[in-house]
Formats: sequence, structure tokens, C-alpha cells
Amino acid sequence: MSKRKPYIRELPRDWWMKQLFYTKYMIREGSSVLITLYSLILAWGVFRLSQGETAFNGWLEALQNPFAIILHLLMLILALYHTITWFSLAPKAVDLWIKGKKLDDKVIVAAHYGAFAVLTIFCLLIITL
Amino acid sequence: MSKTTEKTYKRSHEPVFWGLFGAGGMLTAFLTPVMILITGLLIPLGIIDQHYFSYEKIHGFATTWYGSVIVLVLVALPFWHTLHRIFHALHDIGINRGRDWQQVICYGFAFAVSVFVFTLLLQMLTAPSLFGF
Amino acid sequence: MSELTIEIDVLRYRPEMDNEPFTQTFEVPYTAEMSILEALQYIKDHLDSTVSFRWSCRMAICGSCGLMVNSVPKLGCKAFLRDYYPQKISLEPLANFPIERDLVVVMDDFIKKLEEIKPYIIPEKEKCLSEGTYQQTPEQMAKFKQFSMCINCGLCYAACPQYALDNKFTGPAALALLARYNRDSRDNGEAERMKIVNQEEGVWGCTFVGYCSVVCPKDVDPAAAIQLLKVESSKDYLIGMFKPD
Amino acid sequence: MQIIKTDVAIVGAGGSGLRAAIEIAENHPDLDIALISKVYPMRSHTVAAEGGAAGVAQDHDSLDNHFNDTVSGGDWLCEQDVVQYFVENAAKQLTQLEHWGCPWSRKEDGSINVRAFGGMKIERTWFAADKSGFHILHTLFQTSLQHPKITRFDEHFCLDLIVENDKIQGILILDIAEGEAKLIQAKSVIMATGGAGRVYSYNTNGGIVTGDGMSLAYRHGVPLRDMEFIQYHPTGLPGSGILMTEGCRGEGGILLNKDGYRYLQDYGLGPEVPVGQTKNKYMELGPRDKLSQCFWQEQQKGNVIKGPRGDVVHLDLRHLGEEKINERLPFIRELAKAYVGVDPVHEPIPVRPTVHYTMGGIETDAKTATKLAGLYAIGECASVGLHGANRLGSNSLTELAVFGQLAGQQAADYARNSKHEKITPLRKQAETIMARTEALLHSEGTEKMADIRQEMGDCMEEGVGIYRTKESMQQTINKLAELKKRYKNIQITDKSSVFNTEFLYAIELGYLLDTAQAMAHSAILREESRGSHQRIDGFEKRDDNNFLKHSLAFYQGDKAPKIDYSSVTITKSQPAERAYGAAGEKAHAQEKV
Repeated sequence: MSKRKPYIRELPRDWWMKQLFYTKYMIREGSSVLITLYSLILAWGVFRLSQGETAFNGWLEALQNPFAIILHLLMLILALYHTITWFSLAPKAVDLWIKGKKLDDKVIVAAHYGAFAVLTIFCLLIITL
Repeated sequence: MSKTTEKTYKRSHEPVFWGLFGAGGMLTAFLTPVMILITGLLIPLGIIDQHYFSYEKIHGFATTWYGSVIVLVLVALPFWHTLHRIFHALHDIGINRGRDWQQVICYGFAFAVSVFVFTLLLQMLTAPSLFGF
Repeated sequence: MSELTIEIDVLRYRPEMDNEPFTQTFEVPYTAEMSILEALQYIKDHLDSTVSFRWSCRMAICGSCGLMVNSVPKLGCKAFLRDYYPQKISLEPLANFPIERDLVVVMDDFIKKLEEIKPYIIPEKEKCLSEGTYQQTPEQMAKFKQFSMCINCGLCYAACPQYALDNKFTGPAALALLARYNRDSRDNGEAERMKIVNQEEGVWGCTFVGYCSVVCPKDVDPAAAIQLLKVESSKDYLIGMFKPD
Repeated sequence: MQIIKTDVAIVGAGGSGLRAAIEIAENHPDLDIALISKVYPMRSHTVAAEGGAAGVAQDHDSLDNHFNDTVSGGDWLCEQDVVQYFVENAAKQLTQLEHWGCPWSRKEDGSINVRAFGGMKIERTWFAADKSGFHILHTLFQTSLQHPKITRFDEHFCLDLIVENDKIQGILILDIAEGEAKLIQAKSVIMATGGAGRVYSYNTNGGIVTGDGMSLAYRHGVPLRDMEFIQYHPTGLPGSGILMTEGCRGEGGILLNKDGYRYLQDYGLGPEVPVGQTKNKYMELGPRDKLSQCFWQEQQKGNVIKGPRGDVVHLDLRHLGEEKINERLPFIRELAKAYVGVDPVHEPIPVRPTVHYTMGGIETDAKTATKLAGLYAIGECASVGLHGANRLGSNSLTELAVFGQLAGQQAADYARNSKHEKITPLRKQAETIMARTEALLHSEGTEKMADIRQEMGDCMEEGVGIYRTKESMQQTINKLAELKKRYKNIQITDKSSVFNTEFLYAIELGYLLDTAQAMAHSAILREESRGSHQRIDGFEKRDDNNFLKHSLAFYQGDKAPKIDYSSVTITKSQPAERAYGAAGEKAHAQEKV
């Protein structure tokens, strides 16, 4: 008869609350809930667009609701959080070698932020054309 | 060497979803913040005048072939990213029952919304005048 | 002997006596250069000789002494009292592994995972010793070197919630080792190993929490290895669609 | 009691044990191999070797050079036929490791790079940055995984050898997790258990390096050879003893005393080589025994630096620059930062000599066979006759590969030509051993294990250290006798079965004490100075007339070991003066005339 009796510790359900790193991970994953919501709002906008001008304007008006503003602000924050985490992890999936050296992670991250800035400004400009 | 127990390996179909997740994640990272900024804050608050986002302008854009593609990608692709994460997060928080159904619902939802938006755009593209009357 | 002391909580579990772990507190003399491992040795030598833990090299290369220090996976020999003093330190066996006894965990599953990923050179054809060594430029070596630095301490498994949630997942160290061989110019076994990678419990068990790479005491980046393998697995999937074997 | 039948049992799964196992698995697929280790294989102390492995790799080098460096490095106490076999097979076995995936550092064109090491005429140390042992061990461990005939018994502790009819028949092992014994019945057994550096307080060795195999063979009548030769590595970290590889000096690092003076030039290793350059066999590239002795001399003169963890000198790498340090010595940088808070890029590293290696060990013939039929020994636990009175840096990693391979062959051949014998007497023996072991576990003694261990380590440093006198050695001998007596009354609080490390430490302490005794008794009778055995009580010179011979320590139970001698095989290199620096060059020139 073996005297061994390995003790298995159960993972608590709220494991992700017990360690800051995990909490941040969960926020990252959780950001997708609000981003889903935002995408639904956009999809709804396309639907209203297809229904004609009145419908579309109704959609635009609804977005002016203070509740909508606050919601969008929140969504913006989480979307930015997603952006930051996405960029910081991006180098790990990149396997670019230049002259026998792996491209520095910092360069890859910086390139992402650069492109992000350019795209953001581009979008802001193009919308006001 | 003995060839007794060569394991059988079962390929996962995850690459399909992971590919869409990655594409959606990339798009979300680069463009969603500015999109939220424009549609959710700057325009509703009037910082950008609403005429830049008028029905004519948007409808005109969405009824060009390239415009409709752009709108489809911008609106539908993020779902494949976010629903993928939601599906996996359900597992993370210990909701383990019916993983198959969870999968069907999550990706099915992304698929349904994609088809929905696609249909709307196609409708607008092929019959633009219909709504004019 | 130093006047200063520090309190250390050690999670105890003696399978022949206890039904579940409990905490025992020790007071250990404090010096700045003392490692957690040395503190444990002090406890074993002078306070309670029944505390069991693994250790050997004392220089962060043998990988024996992994444990949770204040809930963070660390090597006992490379964590120092000075980084916690004067706060109390809590020591627990590596998370996500069954506790064998005290700070000793059951490593069987981890070892099995290492064994399963075919971590050896599978050459295209057997090379004769008389032919001398392979040519491998520093550049070719750099492609895999980082992933060959793993000391098998298991810290990354203790840091991986996906392994905790489902221990069928191959896990960080084993996948990093797999990447090490796939990326070696001398190796030709990628096709065999990709079968392992492509499985649900291969790379697809990972949701990129990324903590494995943070806790690695040897700066191996298993999270990166897994990401790169996901890319490879996706390519493999595409090829497989057009060219089913 | 579980009984496991196998063909070859290998005790120890470090570099040499794994190499032997792979050899058998590859070439004798019909044989079953049991690979027993008290730790997981990758924890074995091979992992901590840093500098590299010697094997002739350059056109302007030659096997003769390697031979001569080894033999003179060993102060002519080497078995020269063994050295010849070794140098002939060195590069081949290192190439084999390369084929298995060992990431040796390379030149730009992709060929193997070599670095300089102490006591070497031409650079021939193959290295994998400064983690050579780590990479060798992991390569071997991983390579071994493809062989289903190798059955590993990880975390199984060897309790004793089973000897019946004057030959080895198996071993008795303890499953550490279960706390249960298993009898491994084997046709041949290979001991590959590593050294015994832990008999000293300050050492570069891991906690597991406790001379288990040496003691087990010794207790069964196999002599331990040349045990008085203990290598002090000149550059260990103060306090912990953690190793700063000789590669530091091979890459151009220098040693400085408290005045910032390169003191080695005062001890026959000069003239001074300009900083930033290296000259083989000069200054910092002198052999380990000499360099450790120089430290002691400087200490006597009061030229060392007083530190919080004892006297030190400085190992200065700053002139190498950050890039080179990161490329060639990254681990050294990591270790220095972590354990003494010094970044070698900006500050010199405090170092002192620490016990590193046991040159002696279980006596074997040139083909790794011991006197006990069926028992082979390899690696640091063995004395195959390669190292003589002082091991040349980077020969030991190569030794693992060369003699691991050979022992695999030999033990396999032996196993093929013999049969398993009747189990009954073996089981009976096993039961006796178990009874004895149980008795130790349940002894109600009062002596504290930690005290005995500490006193043993200190008395060995004191008496059988870098410099020795009859008086100091006698004190050590007396102390060891006392400790052995006290050991019988040892206190073991933990009576449990599962992973009872206190119990294991107690058994290990028994192994250590026996090994220590063999060392001290061999030392006191060697009335000369040779290699790492240096006396300052009237025997300062080497005495080839009386002591060009190996010492053999025979176990005598509770009594002092019996010391005997055997001759040294000399083939082509007659004993000559062992000189380095300019003196060495001069001596060499004279020899040629």
C-alpha cells in the first residue's frame, strides 16, 4: 500500500482576482465584451442606414444620449487597453531576422505605435473631408 | 527502435478561428479606438460637425463597391476577435459546461452578425434606388 | 550571529499525517545576502528537520528549487530575503502541481510532457562521426538558442492558468523545447512535431496570458515560442487543406 | 519488495551515466537498461559545469599536445595509456554530442569555436557560452528520451550494491516518493554518481554531490584511488563557493590582489602578459592547483582583500567589455550580479579558491572496469587514471563522453556474456540491507546531523586543504574518527516514508564521512608535494622515487582505511619538472635539445 497521497489544490474560480497579472489579463480579455457591444452599435447603424435617412438620423441622435456618451468613453478606454496589450505582445509572434539578429522587440512595438498614430490621424482627417 | 505506441494526434481546427481572431484583433487594436472616438464621442458631442457624417455621405460611401467592403470589414471582423476571446474567457472563469454549445453560440453569433451586415450592404449596393422612394 | 530576524510561513503537508496542508511559521536570522533556499536550509538544520524541499546547485541552473514565494513562482536559490524584509515571507510548493509533501511537488506530468514532444535531433539522414560536425552559423544557432536555455524548473507551469484549468495542455516549457528543436538547422523532425503542436492540447491550449515568460528565471520566452508555433501551425493547417496526407 | 530485472543498471544520470545509457540503447537494442538517479537527470551536477570540454580541434594543435598538457597538468600521476585513449577519442565524442544537438559556440563560418583554458598549450576547449555542462546534460537527457529501452528511475536513491559470488548482481534502491525499496537485479552495474565535493564546507558543488557511489563501492572492497587529490578551483564566489568559470580567464580575465597587482607573476607564472591579451600557460592561464596555491601565498603575505565573507582577490573582466561578456560569459554576469551584487562589466568580482573536484575515485582499469566483476565506474566518482594529481580544466566534461561511451560498451558486453542468477540470495541480502536502513531511520540518537556535517566540512578545509601538514591532517583524521562515532548516534526526527529528505541526508552523511576518511588517510601518507597535494612540513618537493604511484584506500569498517599503492603506467612521457610561464617554456626547450 502506497503511503503517498498527493494533495491537489483546487484552482479557485476567482483565481484571476488573486494576482494583478492575471487580473490585467482578464481585463484584456473582458475588453472584448464592450468592443462587441460597440460593434453591435455599428452594425445597428448599418441597419438603420439601410432603412433610410430618418432611421439613420435617429441612430445618430441616440448616440447623443449622455448614457451613450459615457458608454462610449468607457469603450474607448477599454479599446485603448486592448491596443496597448496587443502591441506589447505583438513582437512575440514576429520572427523577423535582419543580419543575423532578431529584430528588437522595441522596434516592433514602436512601429506599431507609429502606424497607430498615422492611422488615427488619417481617419480623423478623412472623416472631415 | 520499437514502434509499439505511436500516438495518434488529432488536429485542431483552431487555426481558422485564430486567424480570424488575429485579423480582428489587429483591426481592433489599430482602428477601433479612433472609430469609437469619431462615432461615439466627437460626432455626438458635435466636436466634428454632423454634416461630415450625414446620411448622404455615409450612404454614398457604403454603396460603392469598395466602401461596402470597408464597412463590412470594419463592422464585422471585430466580432471574430471578441467572440473568440469571450469563448475562451468563459473557460477561464470556470464555465465549463457545454463547451461545444458555447463554441457554436459564440462563433455562430459572429457569423450571424457578419451575414446580417453583409446582406444589408449587398442590399444597398444592388438596389440603391429602392430606398430612395 | 545577526540580531535581525525574519518570519517565514511554510506550507506544510505530510501525507502520512495530514489531510490537508497547513501553515507553519519560522523565525529565521536575517542577512541581506541570504537566499530563500538558505533560509529553508537553516530551518531544516536548526528549527525543524522534517521540512522537505528539493535543492541542489544553489546557482540557478539545476532547476530543483522552484517554489511559490508570496504566491509568485521563483527559484529558492535566486530569491533573496532582502527583497522581502522586513515583511513576512510565505512559501508554498509550486502552484498547479499536486503536493507530494511540504514544498515538494509531483513532477510526473511535467516530465511526461517533456518526453512527449520528441526533444531530440531527428536528422534527415544519420550523419557519420567521421564527417565531423555540422556547419551551423551563429545566426542559425541564434534562431533556437534562446529556447534551449530552459532548466526545466517548472516555474512556467506554476504560472500558467491554462495548465491549471486543464492539465492536458502541453504547456510552456515543453512547447519552448519543441520550438528549440524545430528551429535547429540540424533537425528535420518538424513534420513529426507539428502533429503534436497542431492538437487542441498542443499550442491551442494557450490563450497568451504571458505570465510564463515573466516568471522564467532564465529569460526563456515560452510565450513567444508558443505564438510562433501558432503561426506555424496555422500555415500547416492551410497546407494540410490543400495537400491532405 | 519489488524486484526489477534488467541487464545493465546505471547509477547516476548525469553526463556520464546518460552517455553510457545511450551507448547501450543505440548499439545493443536487445538489452534492458535501468537508469537510476536520486534526482531528475537534468538536476545532476554536470549541469553546473561552465567552461567547456577539451578536444583537439585546430590544425596547429595535436593529440600529443593534449596528451602532454594532461600528463604534466596531472603532475605525471596519470595513467598514460588512458590519457592516450582519451585524447584520441575526445574530439570524436564531442562531435557526437554536436550531432545530438549540443549548441557549441561557433565561429562565423559555422564551425566549432574553441577557447583557451588553464594549463593548455593551444586552445582546445569546446564551449557553449558559459553553460557547457548545462547544454551537454540537457542534450544527453533529451537524446536519451528516444530510447524506450532506457527505463528511468528518477528520484530513486541507491542504498547499496548487491554482491554475490564475488560479482555484482544488482542494487537496492529507495523510491524517494514512495519510501519503498526496489531490488534491481542486473548483470552489470555502472557507477556514475559524481564527486564528493560536499565533504568540504566551501565548494562549487551541488548539494547532491555526496560521494554516494564512491562510498558504496569502497564499502564493498573496491579501492578508492588517489583520494588525496582534491582540486581547489581558484575562482569561486566567497561564501557560497559558486563557480566563476576558468573561461573568465580563458577570455582574458585577470587576477588582482588588494593593491591591484597581478600577483601570479611572483609565483613562476610570469612574466606578466599585457592586460587584454592571453598567453597559454602563462599567468591566469596557469593550472588550477598552482593558482589556488598562489592565493594562499598571497593570503599569508596579507595581500588579499578582507571581505564580509572572508578573504578574496579580484577577478577583473572589465576590459573585456560588455559585448564580449554578454556573448561569452552571460551566466557569469548573471551569477555575479545575483550572488555578490557585482556587475562584472563595471566592477571586479571577488573570488577565492573553493573545492571543486575529486581527482580520485573508484579505481578502474583503462576500460572503466573495477576490481569487482561486473561493476564499472565513470565520471567524477571514478578514477580511470586520467587526471593524476591535478585535473586539467575542461578535461572532465570530455571524460564524461569518452568514458561514458566506453563503459556503456564494456558493461553491455559483460551483460551479454552473463546470466541473471538466482534471486533468493539477492533478496535475502536486500532484506538485510533494508533492516539495517530501517534501523538507522528508527535510531533514537541525539547527535545533530547539521553539526556533524559542518564539523566535517570545516576539519577537511583545515587539514586537507590547499596546503597540508602532518599535524593538521592528523587532527582531521582524529576528528573524522570522532565524527564517525558520533554519526552512529545520529538524531533522525522524521520517521515517515514519503519524501523523507532528512533520512536521505543522514545516509548521505554516512557516505561523506567514509569518503572524507579515505581522503585524509591517503593524504597523510603521501610525503611529497604533487599537483593539488601540497605539503609545507618538509615535503615541499615532488618525490618520484617514493611516490610516483597511486594511493589506494581500502575500507576497513570502523577502523581507519588501509592505504596501499599501485604503480603508474608511463608510456611516452617521463616525469619532468612541471613548470609554467617562461620557466615552462625554457624547460620545454631544454627537453627538446
